[in-house]
Amino acid sequence: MRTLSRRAEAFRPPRFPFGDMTLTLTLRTAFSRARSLVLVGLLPLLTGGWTSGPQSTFETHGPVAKTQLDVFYVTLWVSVILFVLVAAVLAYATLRFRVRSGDLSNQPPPEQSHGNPLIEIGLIVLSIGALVIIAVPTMRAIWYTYDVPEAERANAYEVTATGYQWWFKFEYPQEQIEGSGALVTGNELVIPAGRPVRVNLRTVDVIHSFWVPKLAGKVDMMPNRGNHLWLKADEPGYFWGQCAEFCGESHAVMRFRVIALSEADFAAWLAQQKSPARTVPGTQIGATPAAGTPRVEFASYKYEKQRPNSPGWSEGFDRAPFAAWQQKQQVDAGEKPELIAQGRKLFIEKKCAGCHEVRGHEGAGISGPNLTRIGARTTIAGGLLENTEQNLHRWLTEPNNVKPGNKMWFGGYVVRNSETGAWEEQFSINDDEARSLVAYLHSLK
Amino acid sequence: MQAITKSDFIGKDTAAAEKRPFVFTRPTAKTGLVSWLTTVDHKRVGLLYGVSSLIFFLVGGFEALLIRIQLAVPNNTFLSAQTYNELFTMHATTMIFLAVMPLSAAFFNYIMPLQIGARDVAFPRLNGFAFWVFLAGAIILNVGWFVKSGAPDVGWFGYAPLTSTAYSNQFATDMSTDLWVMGLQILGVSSVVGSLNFIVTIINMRAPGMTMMRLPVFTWMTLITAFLIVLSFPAITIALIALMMDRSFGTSFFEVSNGGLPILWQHLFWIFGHPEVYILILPAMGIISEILPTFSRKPLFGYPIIVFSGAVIGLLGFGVWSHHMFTTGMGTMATAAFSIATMAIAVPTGVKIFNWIGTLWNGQLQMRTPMMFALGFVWMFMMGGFSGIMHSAAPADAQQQDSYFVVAHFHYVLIGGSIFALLAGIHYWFPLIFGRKVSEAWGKFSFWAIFVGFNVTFFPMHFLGLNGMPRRTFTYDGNMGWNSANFIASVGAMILGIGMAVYFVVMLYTYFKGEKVGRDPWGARTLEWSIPNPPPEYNFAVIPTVHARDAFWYEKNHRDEIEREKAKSAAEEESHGGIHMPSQSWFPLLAAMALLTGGLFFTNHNFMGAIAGGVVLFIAVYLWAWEGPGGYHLHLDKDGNPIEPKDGQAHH
Amino acid sequence: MSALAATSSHDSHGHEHDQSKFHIFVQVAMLLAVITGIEIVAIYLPLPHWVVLGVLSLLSLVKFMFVIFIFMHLKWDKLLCTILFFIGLVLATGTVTALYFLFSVGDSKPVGPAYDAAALQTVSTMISSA
Amino acid sequence: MSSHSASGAIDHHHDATTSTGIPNKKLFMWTFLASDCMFFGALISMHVVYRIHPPAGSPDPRSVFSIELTSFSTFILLMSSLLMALAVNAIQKGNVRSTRNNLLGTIFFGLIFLACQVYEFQHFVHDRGLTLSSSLFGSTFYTLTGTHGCHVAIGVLWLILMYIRSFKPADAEQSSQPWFIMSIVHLLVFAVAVILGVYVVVDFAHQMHVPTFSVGSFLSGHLLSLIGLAASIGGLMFLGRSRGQVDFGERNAIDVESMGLYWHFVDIVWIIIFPVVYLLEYI
Ligand code: HEA
Ligand code: HEA
Ligand code: HEC
Ligand code: CUA
Ligand SMILES: [Cu+2]
Repeated sequence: MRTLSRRAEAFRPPRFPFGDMTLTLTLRTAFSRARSLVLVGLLPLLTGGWTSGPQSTFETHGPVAKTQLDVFYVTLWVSVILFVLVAAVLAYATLRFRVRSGDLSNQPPPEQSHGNPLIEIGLIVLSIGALVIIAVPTMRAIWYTYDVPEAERANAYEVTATGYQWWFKFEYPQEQIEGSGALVTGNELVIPAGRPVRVNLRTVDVIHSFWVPKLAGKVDMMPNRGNHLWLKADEPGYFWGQCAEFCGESHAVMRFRVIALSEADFAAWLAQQKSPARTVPGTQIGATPAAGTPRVEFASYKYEKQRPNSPGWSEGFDRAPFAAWQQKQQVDAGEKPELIAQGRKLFIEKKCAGCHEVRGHEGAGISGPNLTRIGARTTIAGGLLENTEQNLHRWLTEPNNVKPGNKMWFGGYVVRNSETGAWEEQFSINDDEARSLVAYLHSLK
Repeated sequence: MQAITKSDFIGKDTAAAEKRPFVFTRPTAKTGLVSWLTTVDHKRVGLLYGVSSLIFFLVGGFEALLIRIQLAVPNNTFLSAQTYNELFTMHATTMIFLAVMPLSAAFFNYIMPLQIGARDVAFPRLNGFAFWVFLAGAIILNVGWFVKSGAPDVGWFGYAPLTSTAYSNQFATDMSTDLWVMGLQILGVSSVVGSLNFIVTIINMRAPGMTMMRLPVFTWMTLITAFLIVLSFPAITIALIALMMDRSFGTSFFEVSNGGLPILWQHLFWIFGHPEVYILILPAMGIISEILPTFSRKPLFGYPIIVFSGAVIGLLGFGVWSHHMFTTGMGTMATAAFSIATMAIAVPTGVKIFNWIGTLWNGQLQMRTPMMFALGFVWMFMMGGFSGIMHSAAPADAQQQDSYFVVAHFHYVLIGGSIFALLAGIHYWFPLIFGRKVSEAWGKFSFWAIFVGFNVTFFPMHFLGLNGMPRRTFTYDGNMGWNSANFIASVGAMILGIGMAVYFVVMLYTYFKGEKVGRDPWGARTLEWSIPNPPPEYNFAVIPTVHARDAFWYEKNHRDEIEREKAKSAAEEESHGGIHMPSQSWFPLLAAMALLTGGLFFTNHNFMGAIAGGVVLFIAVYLWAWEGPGGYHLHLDKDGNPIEPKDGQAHH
Repeated sequence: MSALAATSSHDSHGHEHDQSKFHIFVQVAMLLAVITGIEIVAIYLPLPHWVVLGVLSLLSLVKFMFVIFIFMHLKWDKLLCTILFFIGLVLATGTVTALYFLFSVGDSKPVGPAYDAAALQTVSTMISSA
Repeated sequence: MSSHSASGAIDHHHDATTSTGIPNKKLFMWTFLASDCMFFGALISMHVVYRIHPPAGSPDPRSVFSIELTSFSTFILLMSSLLMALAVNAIQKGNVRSTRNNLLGTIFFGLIFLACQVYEFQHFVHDRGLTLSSSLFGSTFYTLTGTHGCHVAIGVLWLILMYIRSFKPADAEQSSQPWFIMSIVHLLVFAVAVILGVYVVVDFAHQMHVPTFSVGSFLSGHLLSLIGLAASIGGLMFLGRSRGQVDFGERNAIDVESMGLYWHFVDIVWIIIFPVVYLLEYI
């Protein structure tokens, strides 16, 4: 269990859900796996390590998720107590009244009793009582989690999240940009920490669901419906989110991130975002790269083509994702202006611009994610892959192998022949082209 | 006074049949293929249901194992996304509609008429029809695996607009969703027709003295389940019709760009879907309510309350559907109302649990294999019920919905509940049906393998869900803290698979080679055990008269009185012309086949073919009505063997 | 078996009505026709909406009951038939009502391109039809 | 005509062979109708939901409907219900002739209702531009009323079969008459009559609005259809002529009664649909 021990460093020590008892798994990986298989009866005890992770609903970082967790604990406690009581009686009855001898034919049967109304009614009343205990906090939480509380409404920030097959668009209606409407980003939602955020939920195709477990439970993005949710991050941080409604082939890899920034950082980020796409000095369209550029060596290029979806994570990134995000905001050292210029040219030639917007540059499409600041994102392809050179390179050369069914491949790289119905290649990206495109995209900070 | 024959035809006996047109000469084969194809015997129909549903259970289980292999390790590439989506859709559809429901129907068919002292169901030919239609629906659902379009891949509740032509399956012809729609539609016909038959049978075909409050609990649960089916299936039928029209005739019920509201699909689906889950569990509860008293040698504790709570569960089940939609933004009032209503269901369910424990109390518990499964049921169902209660708290559910916590919940109630009870039922009634008994050692071994495997598979899923793992994901990353739980679950699934395999091998072995047993091997309490095993075609040589709730228990304790009474009834019945038996018929099969071909043509958008199927269906039904119920009379010798009439033609 | 016991008293009861049923049926049919007439007239009367709504519901209910109890013999049949049918009827009514309310609350007001233009559209049809 | 001369020999309120005394078929039918309540409940909900929230561009139902026609067909359906009730009443007294007449009347009224609906639909499609796919209103309206229409059509078919059934000779097996073939011929002739009848009625209703319409030219235009219609009605009379004892009578009351229950149910569904779908739009 490599992950277990590794994660023990990466995250807070796993917490045992039934109390304050902390149970850190220090056992050797293989040993622990073998044990958990043998000691089935003790599974719950061994599962302390299973309540912690990037999408754990136990590690809440905001009042909405906290409220929901509290309700969960109430239901959990009531259930556990009732279960222990009833199961104990059941176990007692089973053991106590068991007959060991197989043959009962000459034994008189037990008394043929038919019931006892008093016990029945007593138990019914008891059950109702238990349910009331659950119902009261449930009702309170339903109203609390529904919308930003009245008192905080003035302070609330508003964003609109829109689901696409299979990525998320985020709009900032409060941040209007001269000439191009509201600020738009994709797949990574940046919010102010400590402020309630109301997220309007929309979709352009099928039903998706917006779920950031550590901040708030999910609410669906329903076509022709104006759903919304609210959340608040207590502290700045980096949070995992995922689409939680089956939405077709790549539902499993429709992920996103939420980054909460302190008030000052957020303001700075907004200011940066509102400016047009970054242009690296000396990269005019048309400039050709110096001949004979050496092939980029990918030190850790470990993907084989036949693997449709390979690991999208690296340990270094996981250890400090927020720091990695902040790092990403900085301009990369060693930018190659010629390569970038070539990439920018290719971006138009290869029809990328028809689907993607790079505000201030040539792109104007809206059917794909906005790429104005793609270089500053920690992830690509709907939160699936870490935004590294290798991953982006791979995404551009063979998107179909990264994300099954994605609409950049189907409808972009390949299009359907309206007569035969077969998919035919429209364009492809070779390694050299990909390298310059990667350079260009990574220059967009 | 009540020793009248239980025939469902009124008036004269049919005259001699020589001159009937050829199509109406009724099949009379008692053995061989034709006898099965034309059968109207509720026991044979029950067996047909049983065997086909068990085959589908294996198919569904096989699909589940593939799912678990894919999820055993992160970023696995064993299955493609597309295949995975097809697998979980078909796994669920198969398990629910082709395994658990028909397996319950198998017991309804086989056991229920025996329990109420009837010779047959009210409409024998309709009963055969229900089975063949079921088979037609099952075939349509599964042909996707063998054709280019692929199997349905929209999830078992097929949320619009993913099912619209625009979004489903971009790689092939988009027929797979049509197959799903048509398959479910046809299965609905089968279920509703079958249930109407059961309702009439239970209300109208009871032996004299078998009042409603003396019905065995399994029969009561059959009745309630049948009501749930006839009242909930119309909702999904309408939803499917709307979807079908969207896909084939350009309407826009769920077409978003024209203003369609996908949430309407969800409402209609769950108006059906929630009662459906009680359709899956109530028969199981009925079986448990038979097994526990038998092996405790005590009557069921609080019979009236168990029956009443079953009815209350059924009724409340119609008012909670939106708890599957807590995350759709229904608004506070609706969410609160459905949350409370859902919690309320815990009360009647709890009552059942308490009464089962009450049944054990002070009993003489014999730990036979059926009893093991039954006790396993009570434990496991309770756990599933409690996770259901956790779901019912809407704010908590916001974190659990569409996560593996739900998967854990419903497998606990579906496997720990329904499947455990059905497996218990197979063990329990096996001696009655085949006259042989499963070896205790092997039975218990399979129980423990299944029990352990089941818990190892599904208990970790609670944690997976709460730890943020969404369901219906063909892959997951290695850094999410889900690896060990998933791996353990997959190992558990293999153990579970081995347990199941052992179970079925043992059953097959027992069928051919098992220990032969006599009448009433368990010391049971209800009427089905009062007849020889395997039961003769006519069930009861003499229709019993019922004097008490546990009718057979009473019989065993009042032998003389019963003997006298039986002799009297037998004479009376003979004076009425003997035992009336329904005639076999080809038309149920023919009508179902017409539905199958018509349905297949329709999914292929070949509407002429569909209409042709409809015409054949009409003709088959017409001829069916034409040939009439028919029927013949049996006379028994004193060993209970039918006396053949001299000309060898017992039929009309 | 209470149902069996109840039969003998029921017999004579049922037959008394047989003779006059023809007239009952015809009278009921006339009544239903008249009610239908009233319904059609009611929608044109200058009354408040809720009054017309109430009247329509009430009259439909009356018609409904007349048909099931007289034409469909429920009045003369065993109570069980009535109970069976009313299980379905009550559930269906409840479900329709629940859906009505679920779709009437504010959260259910559709939002989206197919609807946002709706307001404009109705206004323009109102103008053009005026 | 009836093979049972003594009326009242069968107690129609009690079937001694069942536990409750209710005949199986009746119980079946009532349970089925309970189920059908949910069926139409779901359909009506669907229509109502989209009436609460009409999408942009929905037509104003008032500009589509013609309330006179619908009122007329509502009335027709009510009358058919009356005849159906009378048919059941008659067969319970063993009066086969009266039963047949009432059945035929019910069929007739049922067909008028269907013809009205066919006319209404094609009028809406061609003159008002409302089609299945033109708007959600069209989708739900046609599906709801069309499903009801299908119920009516099935009812009519059932009535026709029952009508034919009432001619089954008492000694069908022995008699020289090939009754089975006859009944199929009967059915086919009926089908021709129905199709021609509906066609003529619908076309008549359609053309009435054309300014150049005259009855004479209409009749001459449809001469062939009309002759066919008359011929098939004659054929029906011929096939249905009295030929001695029939195997139909009081015993079959339960069959007619179950069919009647179905027919009345179709009527009460319309009792709901008429105000909900049509009348409510006007208030
Ligand atoms: C056999 C089938 C079955 C049964 C019996 C149940 C029983 C229950 N279910 Fe379950 N359910 C499913 C099958 C079933 N369910 C399925 C298949 C799904 C998922 C569908 C999908 O999305 O694919 C689902 C999903 C589901 C959801 C939606 C989750 C989500 O998607 O977000 C909810 C929410 O409330 C729920 C609740 C309940 C409740 C409250 C019960 C209750 O009936 C349980 C009552 C029982 C007990 C509580 C235990 C015994 C009681 C006592 C010992 C008394 C004392 C107890 C108390 C007072 C609490 N279920
Ligand atoms: C009654 C219903 C039922 C039953 C019995 C089961 C049984 C099982 N289910 Fe199922 N399951 C559902 C109903 C059921 N399930 C539903 C409704 C869903 C939701 C789907 C959706 O989201 O749309 C689901 C989803 C579901 C998932 C989640 C998929 C996802 O969301 O991505 C998983 C994952 O582990 C799973 C696993 C299993 C396993 C391991 C079993 C095991 O218990 C199976 C045990 C049986 C066997 C192992 C059979 C033995 C067979 C052999 C030994 C050999 C086979 C040989 C041949 C075929 C020749 N199920
Ligand atoms: C048919 C339209 C289309 C074309 C053409 C297209 N893309 Fe995309 N692109 C998309 C879509 C849709 C996505 C989102 C895919 C997903 O995550 O499911 C996407 C995703 C991306 C992403 C990841 C963005 C993120 O935030 O995760 C990058 C980078 C990208 N495209 C670059 C390019 C480049 C470079 C080209 C040209 C070679 C290109 N695209 C051509 C539609 C297109
Ligand atoms: Cu989007 Cu799942
Ligand atoms: Cu439910």
